[in-house]
Formats: sequence, C-alpha cells, structure tokens
Amino acid sequence: MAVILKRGEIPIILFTVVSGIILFSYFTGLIPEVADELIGWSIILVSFSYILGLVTLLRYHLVRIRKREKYWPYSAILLAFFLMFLVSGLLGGVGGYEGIAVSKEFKDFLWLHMLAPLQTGVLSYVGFYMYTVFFRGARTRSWDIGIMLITAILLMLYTAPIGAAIWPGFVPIGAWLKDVANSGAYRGIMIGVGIGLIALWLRAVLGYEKSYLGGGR
Amino acid sequence: MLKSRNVRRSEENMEWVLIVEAVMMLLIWSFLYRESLFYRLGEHILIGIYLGFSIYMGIDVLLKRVFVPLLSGNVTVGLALSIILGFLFYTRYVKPVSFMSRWSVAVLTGCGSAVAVSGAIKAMIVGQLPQGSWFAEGITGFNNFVMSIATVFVIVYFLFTFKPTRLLKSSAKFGRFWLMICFGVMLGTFLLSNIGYPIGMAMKLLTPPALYVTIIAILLIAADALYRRIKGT
Amino acid sequence: MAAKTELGRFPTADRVIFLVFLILISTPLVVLIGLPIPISESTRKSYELMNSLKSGDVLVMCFEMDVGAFPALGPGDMAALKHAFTMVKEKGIKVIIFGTYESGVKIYIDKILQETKEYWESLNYGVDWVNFGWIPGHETAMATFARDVHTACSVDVYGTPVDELPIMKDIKTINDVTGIWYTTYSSPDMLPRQWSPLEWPGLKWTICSTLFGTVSWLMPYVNAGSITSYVADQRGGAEYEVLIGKRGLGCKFMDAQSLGHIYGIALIIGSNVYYLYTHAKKPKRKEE
Amino acid sequence: MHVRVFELVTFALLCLLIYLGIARAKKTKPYVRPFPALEHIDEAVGRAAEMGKSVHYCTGWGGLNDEWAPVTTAALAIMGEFAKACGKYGVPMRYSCIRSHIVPIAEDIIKFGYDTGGHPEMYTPDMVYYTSEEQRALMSAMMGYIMRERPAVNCIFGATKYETIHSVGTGAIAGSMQFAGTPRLYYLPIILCTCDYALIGEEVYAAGAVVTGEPHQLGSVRGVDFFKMIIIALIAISVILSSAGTDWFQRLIEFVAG
Repeated sequence: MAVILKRGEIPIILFTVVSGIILFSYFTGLIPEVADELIGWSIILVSFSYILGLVTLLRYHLVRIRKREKYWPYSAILLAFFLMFLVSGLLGGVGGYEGIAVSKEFKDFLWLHMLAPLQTGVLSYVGFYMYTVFFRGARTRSWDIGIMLITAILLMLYTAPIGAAIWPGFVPIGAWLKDVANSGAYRGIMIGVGIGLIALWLRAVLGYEKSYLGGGR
Repeated sequence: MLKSRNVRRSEENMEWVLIVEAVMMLLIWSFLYRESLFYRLGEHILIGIYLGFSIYMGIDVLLKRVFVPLLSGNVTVGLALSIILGFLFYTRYVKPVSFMSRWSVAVLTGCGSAVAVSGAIKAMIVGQLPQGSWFAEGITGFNNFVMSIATVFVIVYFLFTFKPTRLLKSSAKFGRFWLMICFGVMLGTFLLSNIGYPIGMAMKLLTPPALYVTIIAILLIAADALYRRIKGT
Repeated sequence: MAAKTELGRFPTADRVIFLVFLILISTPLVVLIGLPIPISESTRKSYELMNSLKSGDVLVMCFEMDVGAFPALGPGDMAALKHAFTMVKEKGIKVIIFGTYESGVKIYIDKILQETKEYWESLNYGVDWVNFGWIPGHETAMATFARDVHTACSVDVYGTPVDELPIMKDIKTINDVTGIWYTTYSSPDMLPRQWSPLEWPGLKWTICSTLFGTVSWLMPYVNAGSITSYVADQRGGAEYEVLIGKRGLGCKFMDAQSLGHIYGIALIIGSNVYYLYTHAKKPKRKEE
Repeated sequence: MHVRVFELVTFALLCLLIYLGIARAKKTKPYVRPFPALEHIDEAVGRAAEMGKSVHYCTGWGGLNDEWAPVTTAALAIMGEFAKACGKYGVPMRYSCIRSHIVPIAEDIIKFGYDTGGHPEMYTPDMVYYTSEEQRALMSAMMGYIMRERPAVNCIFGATKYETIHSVGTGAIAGSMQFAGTPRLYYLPIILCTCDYALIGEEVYAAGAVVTGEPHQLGSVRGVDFFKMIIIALIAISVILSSAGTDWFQRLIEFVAG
C-alpha cells in the first residue's frame, strides 16, 4: 500500500483530474458548481499553507536571535511587530466575531499610520528606480534598444503636459504609436504567451514538467 | 458655529500621527542615501506587520470558510476533502509520510493552471485573431494593415525551432523591431503612472508637522556625510 | 563596477540622480512654477457647463472618494468647489455636498472644505450651501436621492434635520437639481444608471471626475449622453484650475510631473551621449 | 450545455500538435534556437564563486494557486538549473518568496540542486526567505538584501509585478550580473534595459522546457511552433474575410453549440 501511495504518478494524476474537471466545465458549460467548488478549495488550501511560510520565517529569525548573528536585533523587532499585529487583530475580532474595541483600534493604528506610510514608501521606489533605469540601462547598445528609447521619449512627450505645449505634433504621433503600432505587437506577444502557457500545462499533464512538485524526485 | 466643529476635532489628534507617518516614510527613504540601520528598521517593521496581517487573514478565511461551517454541522464532501488536503500540507514535517504534502500542491497547481488555461484560450489566443479590414476608409485601413503585419512578424520572432535561414532571420528582425516599439510605449508611459507616488510623498513630507521631521532627517544625513568625509571612508 | 564600494552605500552618481529628482519634484510643490498646461476639450466643456449656472440653480456635488485618493482627484474637486462657491457669491446658485461610497467620504469632504475655507466662510450655511457628509448606501442612496431627496438626506453633517434647512425647501426630487459634479475613484457606472440627464428631464447635465484608467470605461456613456462631460484625473484638475484662474495643487502636481518627465528624457539622452562617446574604447557588451 | 466549439477545436489542435511534436522528438532531437540567458548560467555562477558572493533568486508575486501557475512552474524549473550550478561551484543561494505554498517546493529544489551539483553540505533551510504574503514586504526585503550582501548574480523570473523594478533597479546599482524574464509585458522594457540576459514573453515558457535539455521537452516547443503557423494562417484568413466586408470570422470564433 505504502509503495503505491509513494508513487510519483499520484500527484500528476491529481493535477490532471483537477485541471481536467475545471477545463471540461469551461468548454461545455456543464457542472459549473463542481468547478467553482474546486476553485474555492484553492483559497482554503492557500490559507492552510500560510503555516508553512510562518514556520520557515520563525525558524530563520529565532535561530538568528539565539545565535546572536549579525543584525539579530532586527529579527526581534520583526517578531515583536508580528505578534503585536496578530494579537491585537485576533483580540479585535476575526472571522465575523466581534472583539475588544481598543485592540481593534490599536490594530488599525498599526495598519493605517505605520504600515501605510511604510508601504507607500517602498512603492515609491518604482519612481526612483525608473531614473536608475534611464541612467544605467537606457544605453543604445544595439539598434533595437535605440528604437525602444526613441519611442519611449516620444511617448513621454505625449503623456507629460509639457509635451503638447512644446509642439502639438507630439500628441498625434504618441497616440498613433500607442494605439496602432503598440497594439499590433502586443497582440503577437499575447498569442505567444497564451500558447506557451497551454504547452506548459500539457507538459505537466504528460508528466514531463514536475518543477511544481519540487526537485529530488 | 456649527460649521467647523467636525473639522477641528479630527485635526487635534492628527498632529502626532502625522509625525509618526513622516518618520515611517523617512525610514524607507533613508535607503536613497545608504542602506543603514534606519532602513533596516523600517524593513523589518514592514515585514513584521505584513506577516501578522497574512496570518490574521489566513485565520479569518479558515474561520469563515472552514470552522464555522464545521461547527454548525454543514459539512459537505467538498469541504471535508479540502480540509484533509489542507492538513496534508503539514505531513511535510513528518518524514515517513512527507510525500503526501505533494498531493495538496498538485491539487493547488491543478486549479491554478486550469484557471490560467481557460483564461488564455479566449483572451490571449482566439480573442486576438480577428483583424480589421485593410481597405477601410481613410487612415483606419492603413492602421489595420500595420497592426496585422506587426502581429504576424512578432509571432515569427517567437518561432524557436526552425533553422535560421536568411528569410527567417530578417523576418525575426522585423518582428523584433515591432517588439521594441511596443516596449518603448510601455517604458514611455510607465513614468506617468508611477512618478505620482514620490510626488505624493514629497507633498506630505513638506507640510508642517512632517516638515520638521524632514529637516531633522536632512541634518542627520548631512552630519553623517560630513563625519564620513572627515573619517575618510 | 560598483562592487568594490563599501557595502550598503550607493554610488555617488545614483545619489546625485535621486537628489536632483527629489529637488525637481519638491520645488514645484513649494513654489508654483506655472509651466504651460494645454486645456483638453472635455475639461473646457465641463467648465462651461458649470459656468452656465444661473441664479437659483441647484448644483449637487457628490464625492465618492477616500482620503487615500486625494492626490489624484482632490485638486479637481477643490477647483470645482472654489468655482461653485464663487458662483454662490456672485450669481446666487445653491450647492449641496455629500458622498455615498463609504464612511471615508466624510473625512475627505472635511479635508477639501478645510482647504477651501476662505471661499465659504462668508457664505450663509443652510441657505446658500449645505453639507450632508456621508449618506450610507452607495447606489441605493443615489437611487433614493433621485426620487426623494428628503428621505435620502434626512439630517446634515451636524445633525440638523433637513426640514430646518431653508435651502432644501424646494428641492424634492432630482428634477429640481440643475447640474451634478460627481467624483469617483472606482467605477463610474452608478452615475449614468441612477442620475442620467436622459432619464430626468429637470437635470440638465452631469460631470464625472474620474481616474485616467476609467476614462475609456466612461466614453460610451459620454457618447450616448448619459454623462454630459468628464474631467480626467490630476491633469483634468490642473486644467480646471487654469480655467478658473486659480493655479493650485493640481498645477503643482502637473509641474512636478512635467519636470520629472523632462528629467527622464534628459537622463536618457545624456546617458546615451556619454555611452556613445566612450563606446569605442570598451569591448561590446553581449546582447539579449 | 454551452459548448465553445471554436475554442475547443483550437485547444484540441494545439494539444495534438504538441503531442505529435513530443512523439517525433523521441526519434530525432529537434533544433531549438539558443537562449543566451540559459547558456550563461554556469559562467555567471562561476563568477559568483570567484567573487565569493551569493546568487539571489526570486519568482516574484505569482503563486501556484492563481492564473500565474504555469509561469511560476517555468520559473521554478529555471531555478533548479541555478541551484545545480550553485551546487557545482559551491556558491550560496538565496530565494526570496511571498507564497508560503512554494516554500517547501523551493526548499526541495534547492536541496536537490546542491545534491546533484556536488556540495550537499552547503544547503541550509535558511536559503529560502519567506516574507509574508504581501508584495511590499518582498520588495523591501529584496532591496535590503541586495544592497547589504551585493549578490554577484541577481535573478527574477516568473509572474512578476512591481517587485521586478525593485529587484533589477537595486541590482543595477549594486553591480550584480542580472538575469530576468517575465511574460508580463509591462515590465519587459525595464528588464531589457537593466539586465545582462533577458527572457521576453513566451521565451520564459520555452526556457522552462529547454533548460532540461530532454528531447521530449524540446519536442513540445516544436509542436508549439507548428501551431503558430496555423495561427498565422488564421490571421491571414481573418484579414481576407474582413477586407471582403463580411463578419464571418467573428461569427466563427464566437460559435457556441447547444
């Protein structure tokens, strides 16, 4: 029995059956409730899997704190904020249950006034790194990069308010590039990506692609 | 008299909150100067709170979708199976049966892949096929022609397994030309939608209670730069 | 390359680039530069619609907003508010303010009213204009407002019952309203569904102020006439500020945007000139 | 009953062609255009060994539970190759991740890579760094790690979002050698600008097959290519029909039986 259960085919069969049912429902319009149930499973399964990540992260930081490795105080700070948010969140009400108001307020404070500015700060690096890209990356190493950069400059003059003030002709050029030239190429890439994705699914069904199950098989 | 009552009340306790927010933002922005203890502090607070949030949301979902139906006795076959698969994840920590955790992953990936495939056929492949008429009136006909040509040559660029003849090579080059125009458009419009984040933050950091924190931060950075210059590092 | 430098430190060139960027985007926020902003057709039409209000006309300003979206749509709303309050003073129109989306609306309205204080301080609250804050219910509230204003807006933001507000005496249904300024940072679908000028003969026009991403979503409604005009994002707000002759936050943002884009173009060109200049000395880098 | 006939036929045809490609490849191994990104893995990791620095890998925002599962699978396949090279040269690897269900898979892949590469003793569970389920946490963790440790090789493959910019931007400043690839178009220009080796769009999926070097995997790429010829033919038909002024093609692809 154990030998049968350990066989590598079982996960592949599960993969095939689950995705086969959803695809069958998609193409024929039959058994939509079964397909919806299966998609609903993935939400529950993902919630169960959070523990795996938590265990890894806790082990990582607890080991650092115990061994007093470099930067260990930061690990302690991380764990402190983790516990603060989790405990205040759970006490403040979870899963539709009402909790203690003060605790909920503290959770909201952490969320709104500590996390929100931190995360906007991290997100704002998208703006900063664009200039790194322009400075370090945007160099005409070959003809194709040159075309990309010229198009990019034209588009920037089209989108920025100042562009039309400099020369109104930037607007039709930018609009043509964006709506015609871009969407033609975009379609080509989309078709390729779609086909590649289905090919990968089929390779997984046939049992050739097993990366999603981990190595060492 | 009635008019400004609400406004004032919300304003009073905003002062120190704004200062906390400014400090948090500057912790992250200190990275622009160097990777220092300030940034590390911000980074770890951020990860800590987000980790708490993830686990909180996980518990929330499990309570709503699993434990409340379990306690109220509405157990369907599907729910039972999903719970069993969920617990199979943890067999990873039990050596003799650790292979079972792969079953859950297989089901999860099966769902994800099937959603991807069913979405791709319509939106990515079949939906992209219809082309406009090349003989439509005015500029539209020419535009349709350009679009069809671009699509075809980009597909040719992504042919991987044909021996590179001269025809294929030059077609692929032409395909790459269209690809690059497409990327140029993306690069050019990227700034517009993303430059707003730093501008918005700069605005917050330049309004009074936060401005004082900003000034202190600038002074700190200047002092550090001076100190390092003197020390010669 | 940079690998030899001290760990954690940014190369000086990058620091300079970030610093210049920060200075460039901060300067317009402090001092208004006033770079040219071309006015789009839709914003001009919106401005003319607002300007066409006459004495005794009623303007409803509905903000489906949250404080988080303030940088995007706040400037346009503030410009429209300034315009409306000026018209209250000069022409004697009436203004009704509220939002229905979620409770964050109230804080948002407080914020923009605080910023436009000088324009309403001299006006008579309850007679010239009124603020109902947040009316819960979203689309249901909008539907109720269209059919029976007094049920939807039962008390104002300070708890005054609607019957005690002189401004509301003659406003029973949406047919008594002349125009609507509607700001949304989510879907604009509710506006044509509930408050379409095609459906309500008394309602002359509606203006939708919305994000760039939803403009294409909105266009079919504009073409059909169920939304009369629209103001697009920060940029539309800045254009509106130019039209009313009071350059403010929106123009500051636009100046920062323009400077940011010019800086980007300058960096690309500068970096390429430098690269091509030194190109001959270096071995060619592999492509792909 | 609501059968999407045209979609079903397309899908079945694609599957058939891929199957035929695989069946044929078992006899003769097909030619596949070289991918510079895959050919330089060894060289890059070797450089990391010389410098005594690490390799950083990330599969971005996508997980196995959503519609990005296939891309993530391909990215994990490429990660397996990097792990083998790390095992061969004895280079430490670090994998940043925000999807907890990928954590055990990644641990297995990296462990397997070090085992086959020849340095099984180097593997530690610390190599997988999980940073909660949220994207911003991943961004800040990657920025901090890349600037602190300055890895010699910095990779980001998979269904990536904004974190692409944080990763390749910091990597460019830190002077790492960069590998990246995503089918998400929005981030491709940035990858092309800042990375030494890039995989564009569909190349990520193909690379997942090519990286193994197995004939049947290459055969699937061959089958896909034949299907693309059919797509080009369909586009030509569409052009002819719409230029003739009919909407038959539109009606054909939307044909639903039942």
